[in-house]
This record gives sequence, structure tokens and C-alpha cells, in this order.
Amino acid sequence: MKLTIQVNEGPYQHQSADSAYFFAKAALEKGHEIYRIFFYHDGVNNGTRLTTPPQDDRNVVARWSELAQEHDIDMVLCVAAAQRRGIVDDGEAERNGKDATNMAPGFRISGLGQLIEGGVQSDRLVVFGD
Amino acid sequence: MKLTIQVNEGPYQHQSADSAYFFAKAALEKGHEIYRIFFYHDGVNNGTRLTTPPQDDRNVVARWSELAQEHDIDMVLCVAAAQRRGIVDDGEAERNGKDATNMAPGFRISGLGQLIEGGVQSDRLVVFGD
Amino acid sequence: MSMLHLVNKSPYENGNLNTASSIMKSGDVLLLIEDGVYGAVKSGKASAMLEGCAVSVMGPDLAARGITEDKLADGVNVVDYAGFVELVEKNDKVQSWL
Amino acid sequence: MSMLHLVNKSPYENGNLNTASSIMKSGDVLLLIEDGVYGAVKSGKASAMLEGCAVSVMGPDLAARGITEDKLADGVNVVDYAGFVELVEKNDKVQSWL
Amino acid sequence: MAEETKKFMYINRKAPYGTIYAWEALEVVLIGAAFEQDVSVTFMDDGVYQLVKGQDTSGIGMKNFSPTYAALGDFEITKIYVEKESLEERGLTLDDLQHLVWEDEDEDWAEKDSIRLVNRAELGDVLADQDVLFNF
Amino acid sequence: MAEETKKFMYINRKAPYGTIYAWEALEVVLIGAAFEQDVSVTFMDDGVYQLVKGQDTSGIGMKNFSPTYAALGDFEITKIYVEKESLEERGLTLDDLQHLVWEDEDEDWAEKDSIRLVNRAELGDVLADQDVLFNF
Repeated sequence: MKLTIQVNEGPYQHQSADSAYFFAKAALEKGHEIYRIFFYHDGVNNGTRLTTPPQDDRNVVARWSELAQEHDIDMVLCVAAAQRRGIVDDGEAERNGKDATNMAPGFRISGLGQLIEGGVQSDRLVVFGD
Repeated sequence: MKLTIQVNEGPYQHQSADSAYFFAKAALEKGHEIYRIFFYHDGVNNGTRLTTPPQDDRNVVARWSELAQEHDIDMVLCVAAAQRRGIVDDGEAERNGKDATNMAPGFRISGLGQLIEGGVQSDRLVVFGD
Repeated sequence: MSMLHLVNKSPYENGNLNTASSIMKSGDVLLLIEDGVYGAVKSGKASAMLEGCAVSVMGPDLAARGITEDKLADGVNVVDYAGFVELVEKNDKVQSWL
Repeated sequence: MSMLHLVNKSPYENGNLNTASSIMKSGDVLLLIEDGVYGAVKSGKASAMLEGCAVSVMGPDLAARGITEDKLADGVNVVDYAGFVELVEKNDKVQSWL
Repeated sequence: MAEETKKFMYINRKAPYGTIYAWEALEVVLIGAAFEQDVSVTFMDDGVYQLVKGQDTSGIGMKNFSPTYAALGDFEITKIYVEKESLEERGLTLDDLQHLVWEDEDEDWAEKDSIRLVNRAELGDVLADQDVLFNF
Repeated sequence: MAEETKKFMYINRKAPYGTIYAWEALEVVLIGAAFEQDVSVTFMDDGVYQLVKGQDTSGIGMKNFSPTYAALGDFEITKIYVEKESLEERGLTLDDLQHLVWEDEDEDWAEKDSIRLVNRAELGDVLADQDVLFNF
């Protein structure tokens, strides 16, 4: 089964990102393919490398980055949502004249078409949100 | 009347930050004093200078920065909430080994005691959230 | 010791208006803001919860949502942000039903 | 063409469980996750909405909230994340009632 | 159209302006229109408020995106489902909503209604018939 | 205590774990304990779920912060209001909640119950008597 997963909320405030992560991990363990994880709305806040969660708490962002690396998953932050919320990679920093970047490893910024394409190419779309 | 305002949600996803801003502006216009604006939970995301909202949309972060400057308002991002969400100033970057900062002008990062103190020192606490 | 109660969610989405309206005391004021303004529409089922409550509603939020004043339940008072500030002044404390 | 319905909010906070359970078709499955698991507690008023629905509930979310399996409404099936994935497999599509 | 054509349904259940979901959902619908899928859109629960006419956001400093719904027909999005029970509970009728239309190329560009008023059971049938459901 | 002493009420209306509000609210209560105000805490609506005993978060990878409620007494937070109607609607009784206590220095450290079960009308009276209400 080929899956696209959509995440609509940022880390910590809502459990959505946690549920999406554990679902993704379980799907991979069962041998399914994750075609894409698409972060929309505040979900783009999952992609900032500047978080420092408490020592005794999980690190939501680092967890995503590791998952992407281990399983070569395409993790996309919606560009329009990322611009509104201030998630920036090198290209965005240059285009929008920002003096810093904050995107975490394993993510990339791209358009909404990537979500639609996920819907077209996958067997299932599973949305996690508020 | 001396006011403390608490903002629990980030910009754009919820109207809370907009309502808080217009309320603060109206209070100042009526001659009231804003003792402090305290950003908690995802509210700390109001304090990132990396946002690039669409041309035809309001700039929530810049609006806060201007308000703080014009009226010399104390705008505080909760440090624990900011660490979880990745809002970083120079001091936090150094303490937590981050390679970038993203805090916007007019904000400062401090502890939860600043909210309690706002409750002690102000005539009213008004909370905006989800 | 009167209280200003803020409700910012649609009464058709969650229970905040129900809780607020049932715990309010006489002398308290209920202010509907953001999506909370839908609770003030007379033809909607939720407007029954407003009975016996002193209710104000944010005009800018009504206009944004296409609700004209003739649609409001009887006795609902429309205010702007300055009126919001005045309600905070007039009541001793504010309870946001989040 | 069966559908998996996801509900992640407490039925005492908002109307998602009500909408989901009233639009489900026979053959569909309802999976309660996150705060949605409160809907599966037998002694709670909301559990009446589950009648006639095939209901699964996330075990890890139950445990986090201190709900033991003996508290669940009759017929509710407890799954883990692997079981969640299987439900997504078995049904043709997923509807998240957000 | 390629063999990839699927039935796409975008489901809107949230009010506009209080949260951004309605607006960012509309952006997905517009982008999705370029993908030549068989597209439908549903407005139910508080989502029906998105289509209420006469929205004026000047007092809250936010962009009024409601005129964009009228453009859906131009994007060949012609199947717009509105749930009857949701309207009734909120004291709304179709007259309170924008009149959304599309032009039928096959009938000399005759203007046709896009909105299909359905009750919950009928909407359940429509949803059951889809391939992919988008939620916001 | 200085003239600044105020009646502070922290109001909890949200379930734990699904969102972070419960946890971050608890952090405010603990920090606030250092300020020598007259503190009360309310659990109502879904907030009553915060006190349910036997929470085990190991399966969702989140920190179980529920043991901290038992420490409130040590922080001299001894007035904890739980709304009766909220419990009843959810099919809960006080037995489902943690037994929260404090030790009364004036009575040779006698252990006393912190939880005060109140109905909605009584809770309304308690809220009316406060100076500052904290919402999350």
C-alpha cells in the first residue's frame, strides 16, 4: 500500500504530529510505502530545527528528520503555509530577503500541488489535524 | 486601567492574535496602559521575524513589533513554550547551541513568572486563545 | 463583582457557549467574538442559550461573517473594539471560555 | 467501498463524533484516536452515539488517559498503531473528521 | 484524461476567519483544479458558513476570500454539496449563501447551479462514492 | 503577605495529551505558587479528565505529567474545585480521580482533602469571588 500522510498542526500544541509519526512508523514496519508526508497549515512548524524541547520530553522535529533519513521519505512543507508561519530554507531566505533559516534536515519546501499529487499517486491519504 | 494580555495561539491559524492586537490597540487609544503582553503556548509563534505573509494579507508579526515600538509595550514570549516551538533570540541560541535566531524586534523571552506578575500588577487580565 | 465572559467559538462546533451561558450570574455580561458571533443569530438553534443573559457581540466579526444586525437575537448589543475595551473596564474581571 | 472514519476530539468538547457516527454506512469502521477515545467509555453519555457502529479505539491513547478496557462500551475493539494501519488497508479510504 | 483520474472530494467543516482552515482549504481546491481529477467539494457543519454572502472583513484586517468561491465554476469545479441539516440547525437557507454557477460548454454555455443541497444520508452516499477525501 | 495579595483562579477545561494546554497550564500553576497569592484551581468540562488516575503515556511517547497534580498540596495549593456536572456527563465519579491532599500545618499536619466537589451554580459563586482568572 502506498500512503500519503497530511499533518495540519504543529508540534507539541496538538497530538496530531505525534499520531502521524507513530502511524507512519507502524506503516513502514508493516512494509508499506510512504509516498510523501505533506505538512500543511501550522503543520509546517514541524519542520523547524530551532526547537529545544525539555530533556524529559520527546523531540518531535528530530524524530521526523530521523524517520526521513532512515526510510528516505519525501517530507514536504507547503510553501505558502511556511511563508505565513516563518519556516525558511536557503532558497526562501534568498527570495524573501530573510537573514536566517530554520528548516530542519529531511524536509523540503514545495507547492500545494505536491499534496494533490500525493492524492493521485497514493492508495490512501490519511490526514492528521485538530 | 492597567492591562495584561495573554495570547495562546500563533499567527494566521487562529484569529486570537488578530483579536488581541485590535483589542490592545483600542485600549491604548482609550488611554489605558498595557502592562504586558504575554505570549504562551503556540502564541510564541507571533514572535518570529521569518514570516513572509502574502502581499494582500496583514503582517501579524510586524504589526506587533510596531505596536511595541510605538507604545513601548513589554511583549514577552514564554521561554519554555518558545524552546518547544523553536523561537530563539541571541541568548537562547547560545544556551541551546542553535545556529540561528528568529525572534522579531520588540519581543523578549522570559519566564512564566512574567505572566503571574502581570496578573498581580494589572487591573485586568484578558486571555485570547483557541 | 461582575464578570465579562468571552466566547470565541461557534456554538455549533463546541460547548463553550453552553458552559458560559449556564454559569453566568445576573449582572455579568457575555461578549461573543470571532466565530462566537454565530451564537447571536436569532434563527439559529443555539440562540436559545442566550435567554436571560446580557449579550454583546463584536460588530467587526459579524460583518466579516456576513451577518447583518437584523439577523441578531433580540436585545443583543453590537460593539466595536472600543466597546470591547469598555466592557473590560466595566466588569471586574474577564473569563475567556477557551 | 468501505470507509475508515477517524475522530480525534472528545465528544463532550465538539460535534465530530456526532457527525461521524450519523453519516457512517454499514461496513464502515469508526476509529477513535487521541481525545476521541473518551467517546468509547461506556458510562459516558456520548457512548450512545456508537450504537450500530463498528468501533475501534487506539489502545495507547486509552492508556495515556487512564481508561482501562473494562470501562469501554460493549463491542469496542482496541487496536495499536499496527492495527490502525491495518484498518487503513482494509478500508478503501479514510475520512478524518477534523 | 489519463488512467489516473480519481474522484477527489474536499470536505469543509469549519467557519471562515476564526481559523485559517477554510481559506487554506480553498487554496488546495484551486491548485487541485489543474490536476484533471473528478472534483467535488462539500460544505457541512460550520463549513456552510464559508458560503454566506455579504462578507466584509474590513473591520478585522483579514483578506475577504469569499469572492473566490464564485470562481470555482471557471475552474470546472461544478459539484458543490451543501448539507441540509447543517443549514437548518444554523437557521440558514440557500438564499443566505452565494449563488454559485458554472457554464455548460455542451449546452451552449448555459449557466447552471453548482450547489447541490443534500441531506446527511445523501451526503453519506456521495462520500462513499469518492476515491480520495481531503480534510482540513 | 503584601497588599498585593489577590485571589487567583486557574481554570482547566481541556483534556490532557490531545493538546498541550493542560500541561502548560500546570506549569503556570506551579510557577505561580511562588507568588504568595490566594490560589485556587478549577477542573471542569473536559478538564476533569486531567485528574483521572492510572494514566500511562508510554505508548504515545509523551511525558506523563499527571503525578505532578499530587504535588500541588506541597505547593500550598489546597483549593481544587471539580465540577459535578462535568463528571456526571462523562460517567466519572470522584473515585476515578486522583485523591489529592494537603497537610494542615495548623492542625499538626493533619492530611486533608484538596478536592472540593461543586455543582455549576456553586462553581459560579466561586468564580465570582475571584480577582484574576487564568484561562488556557
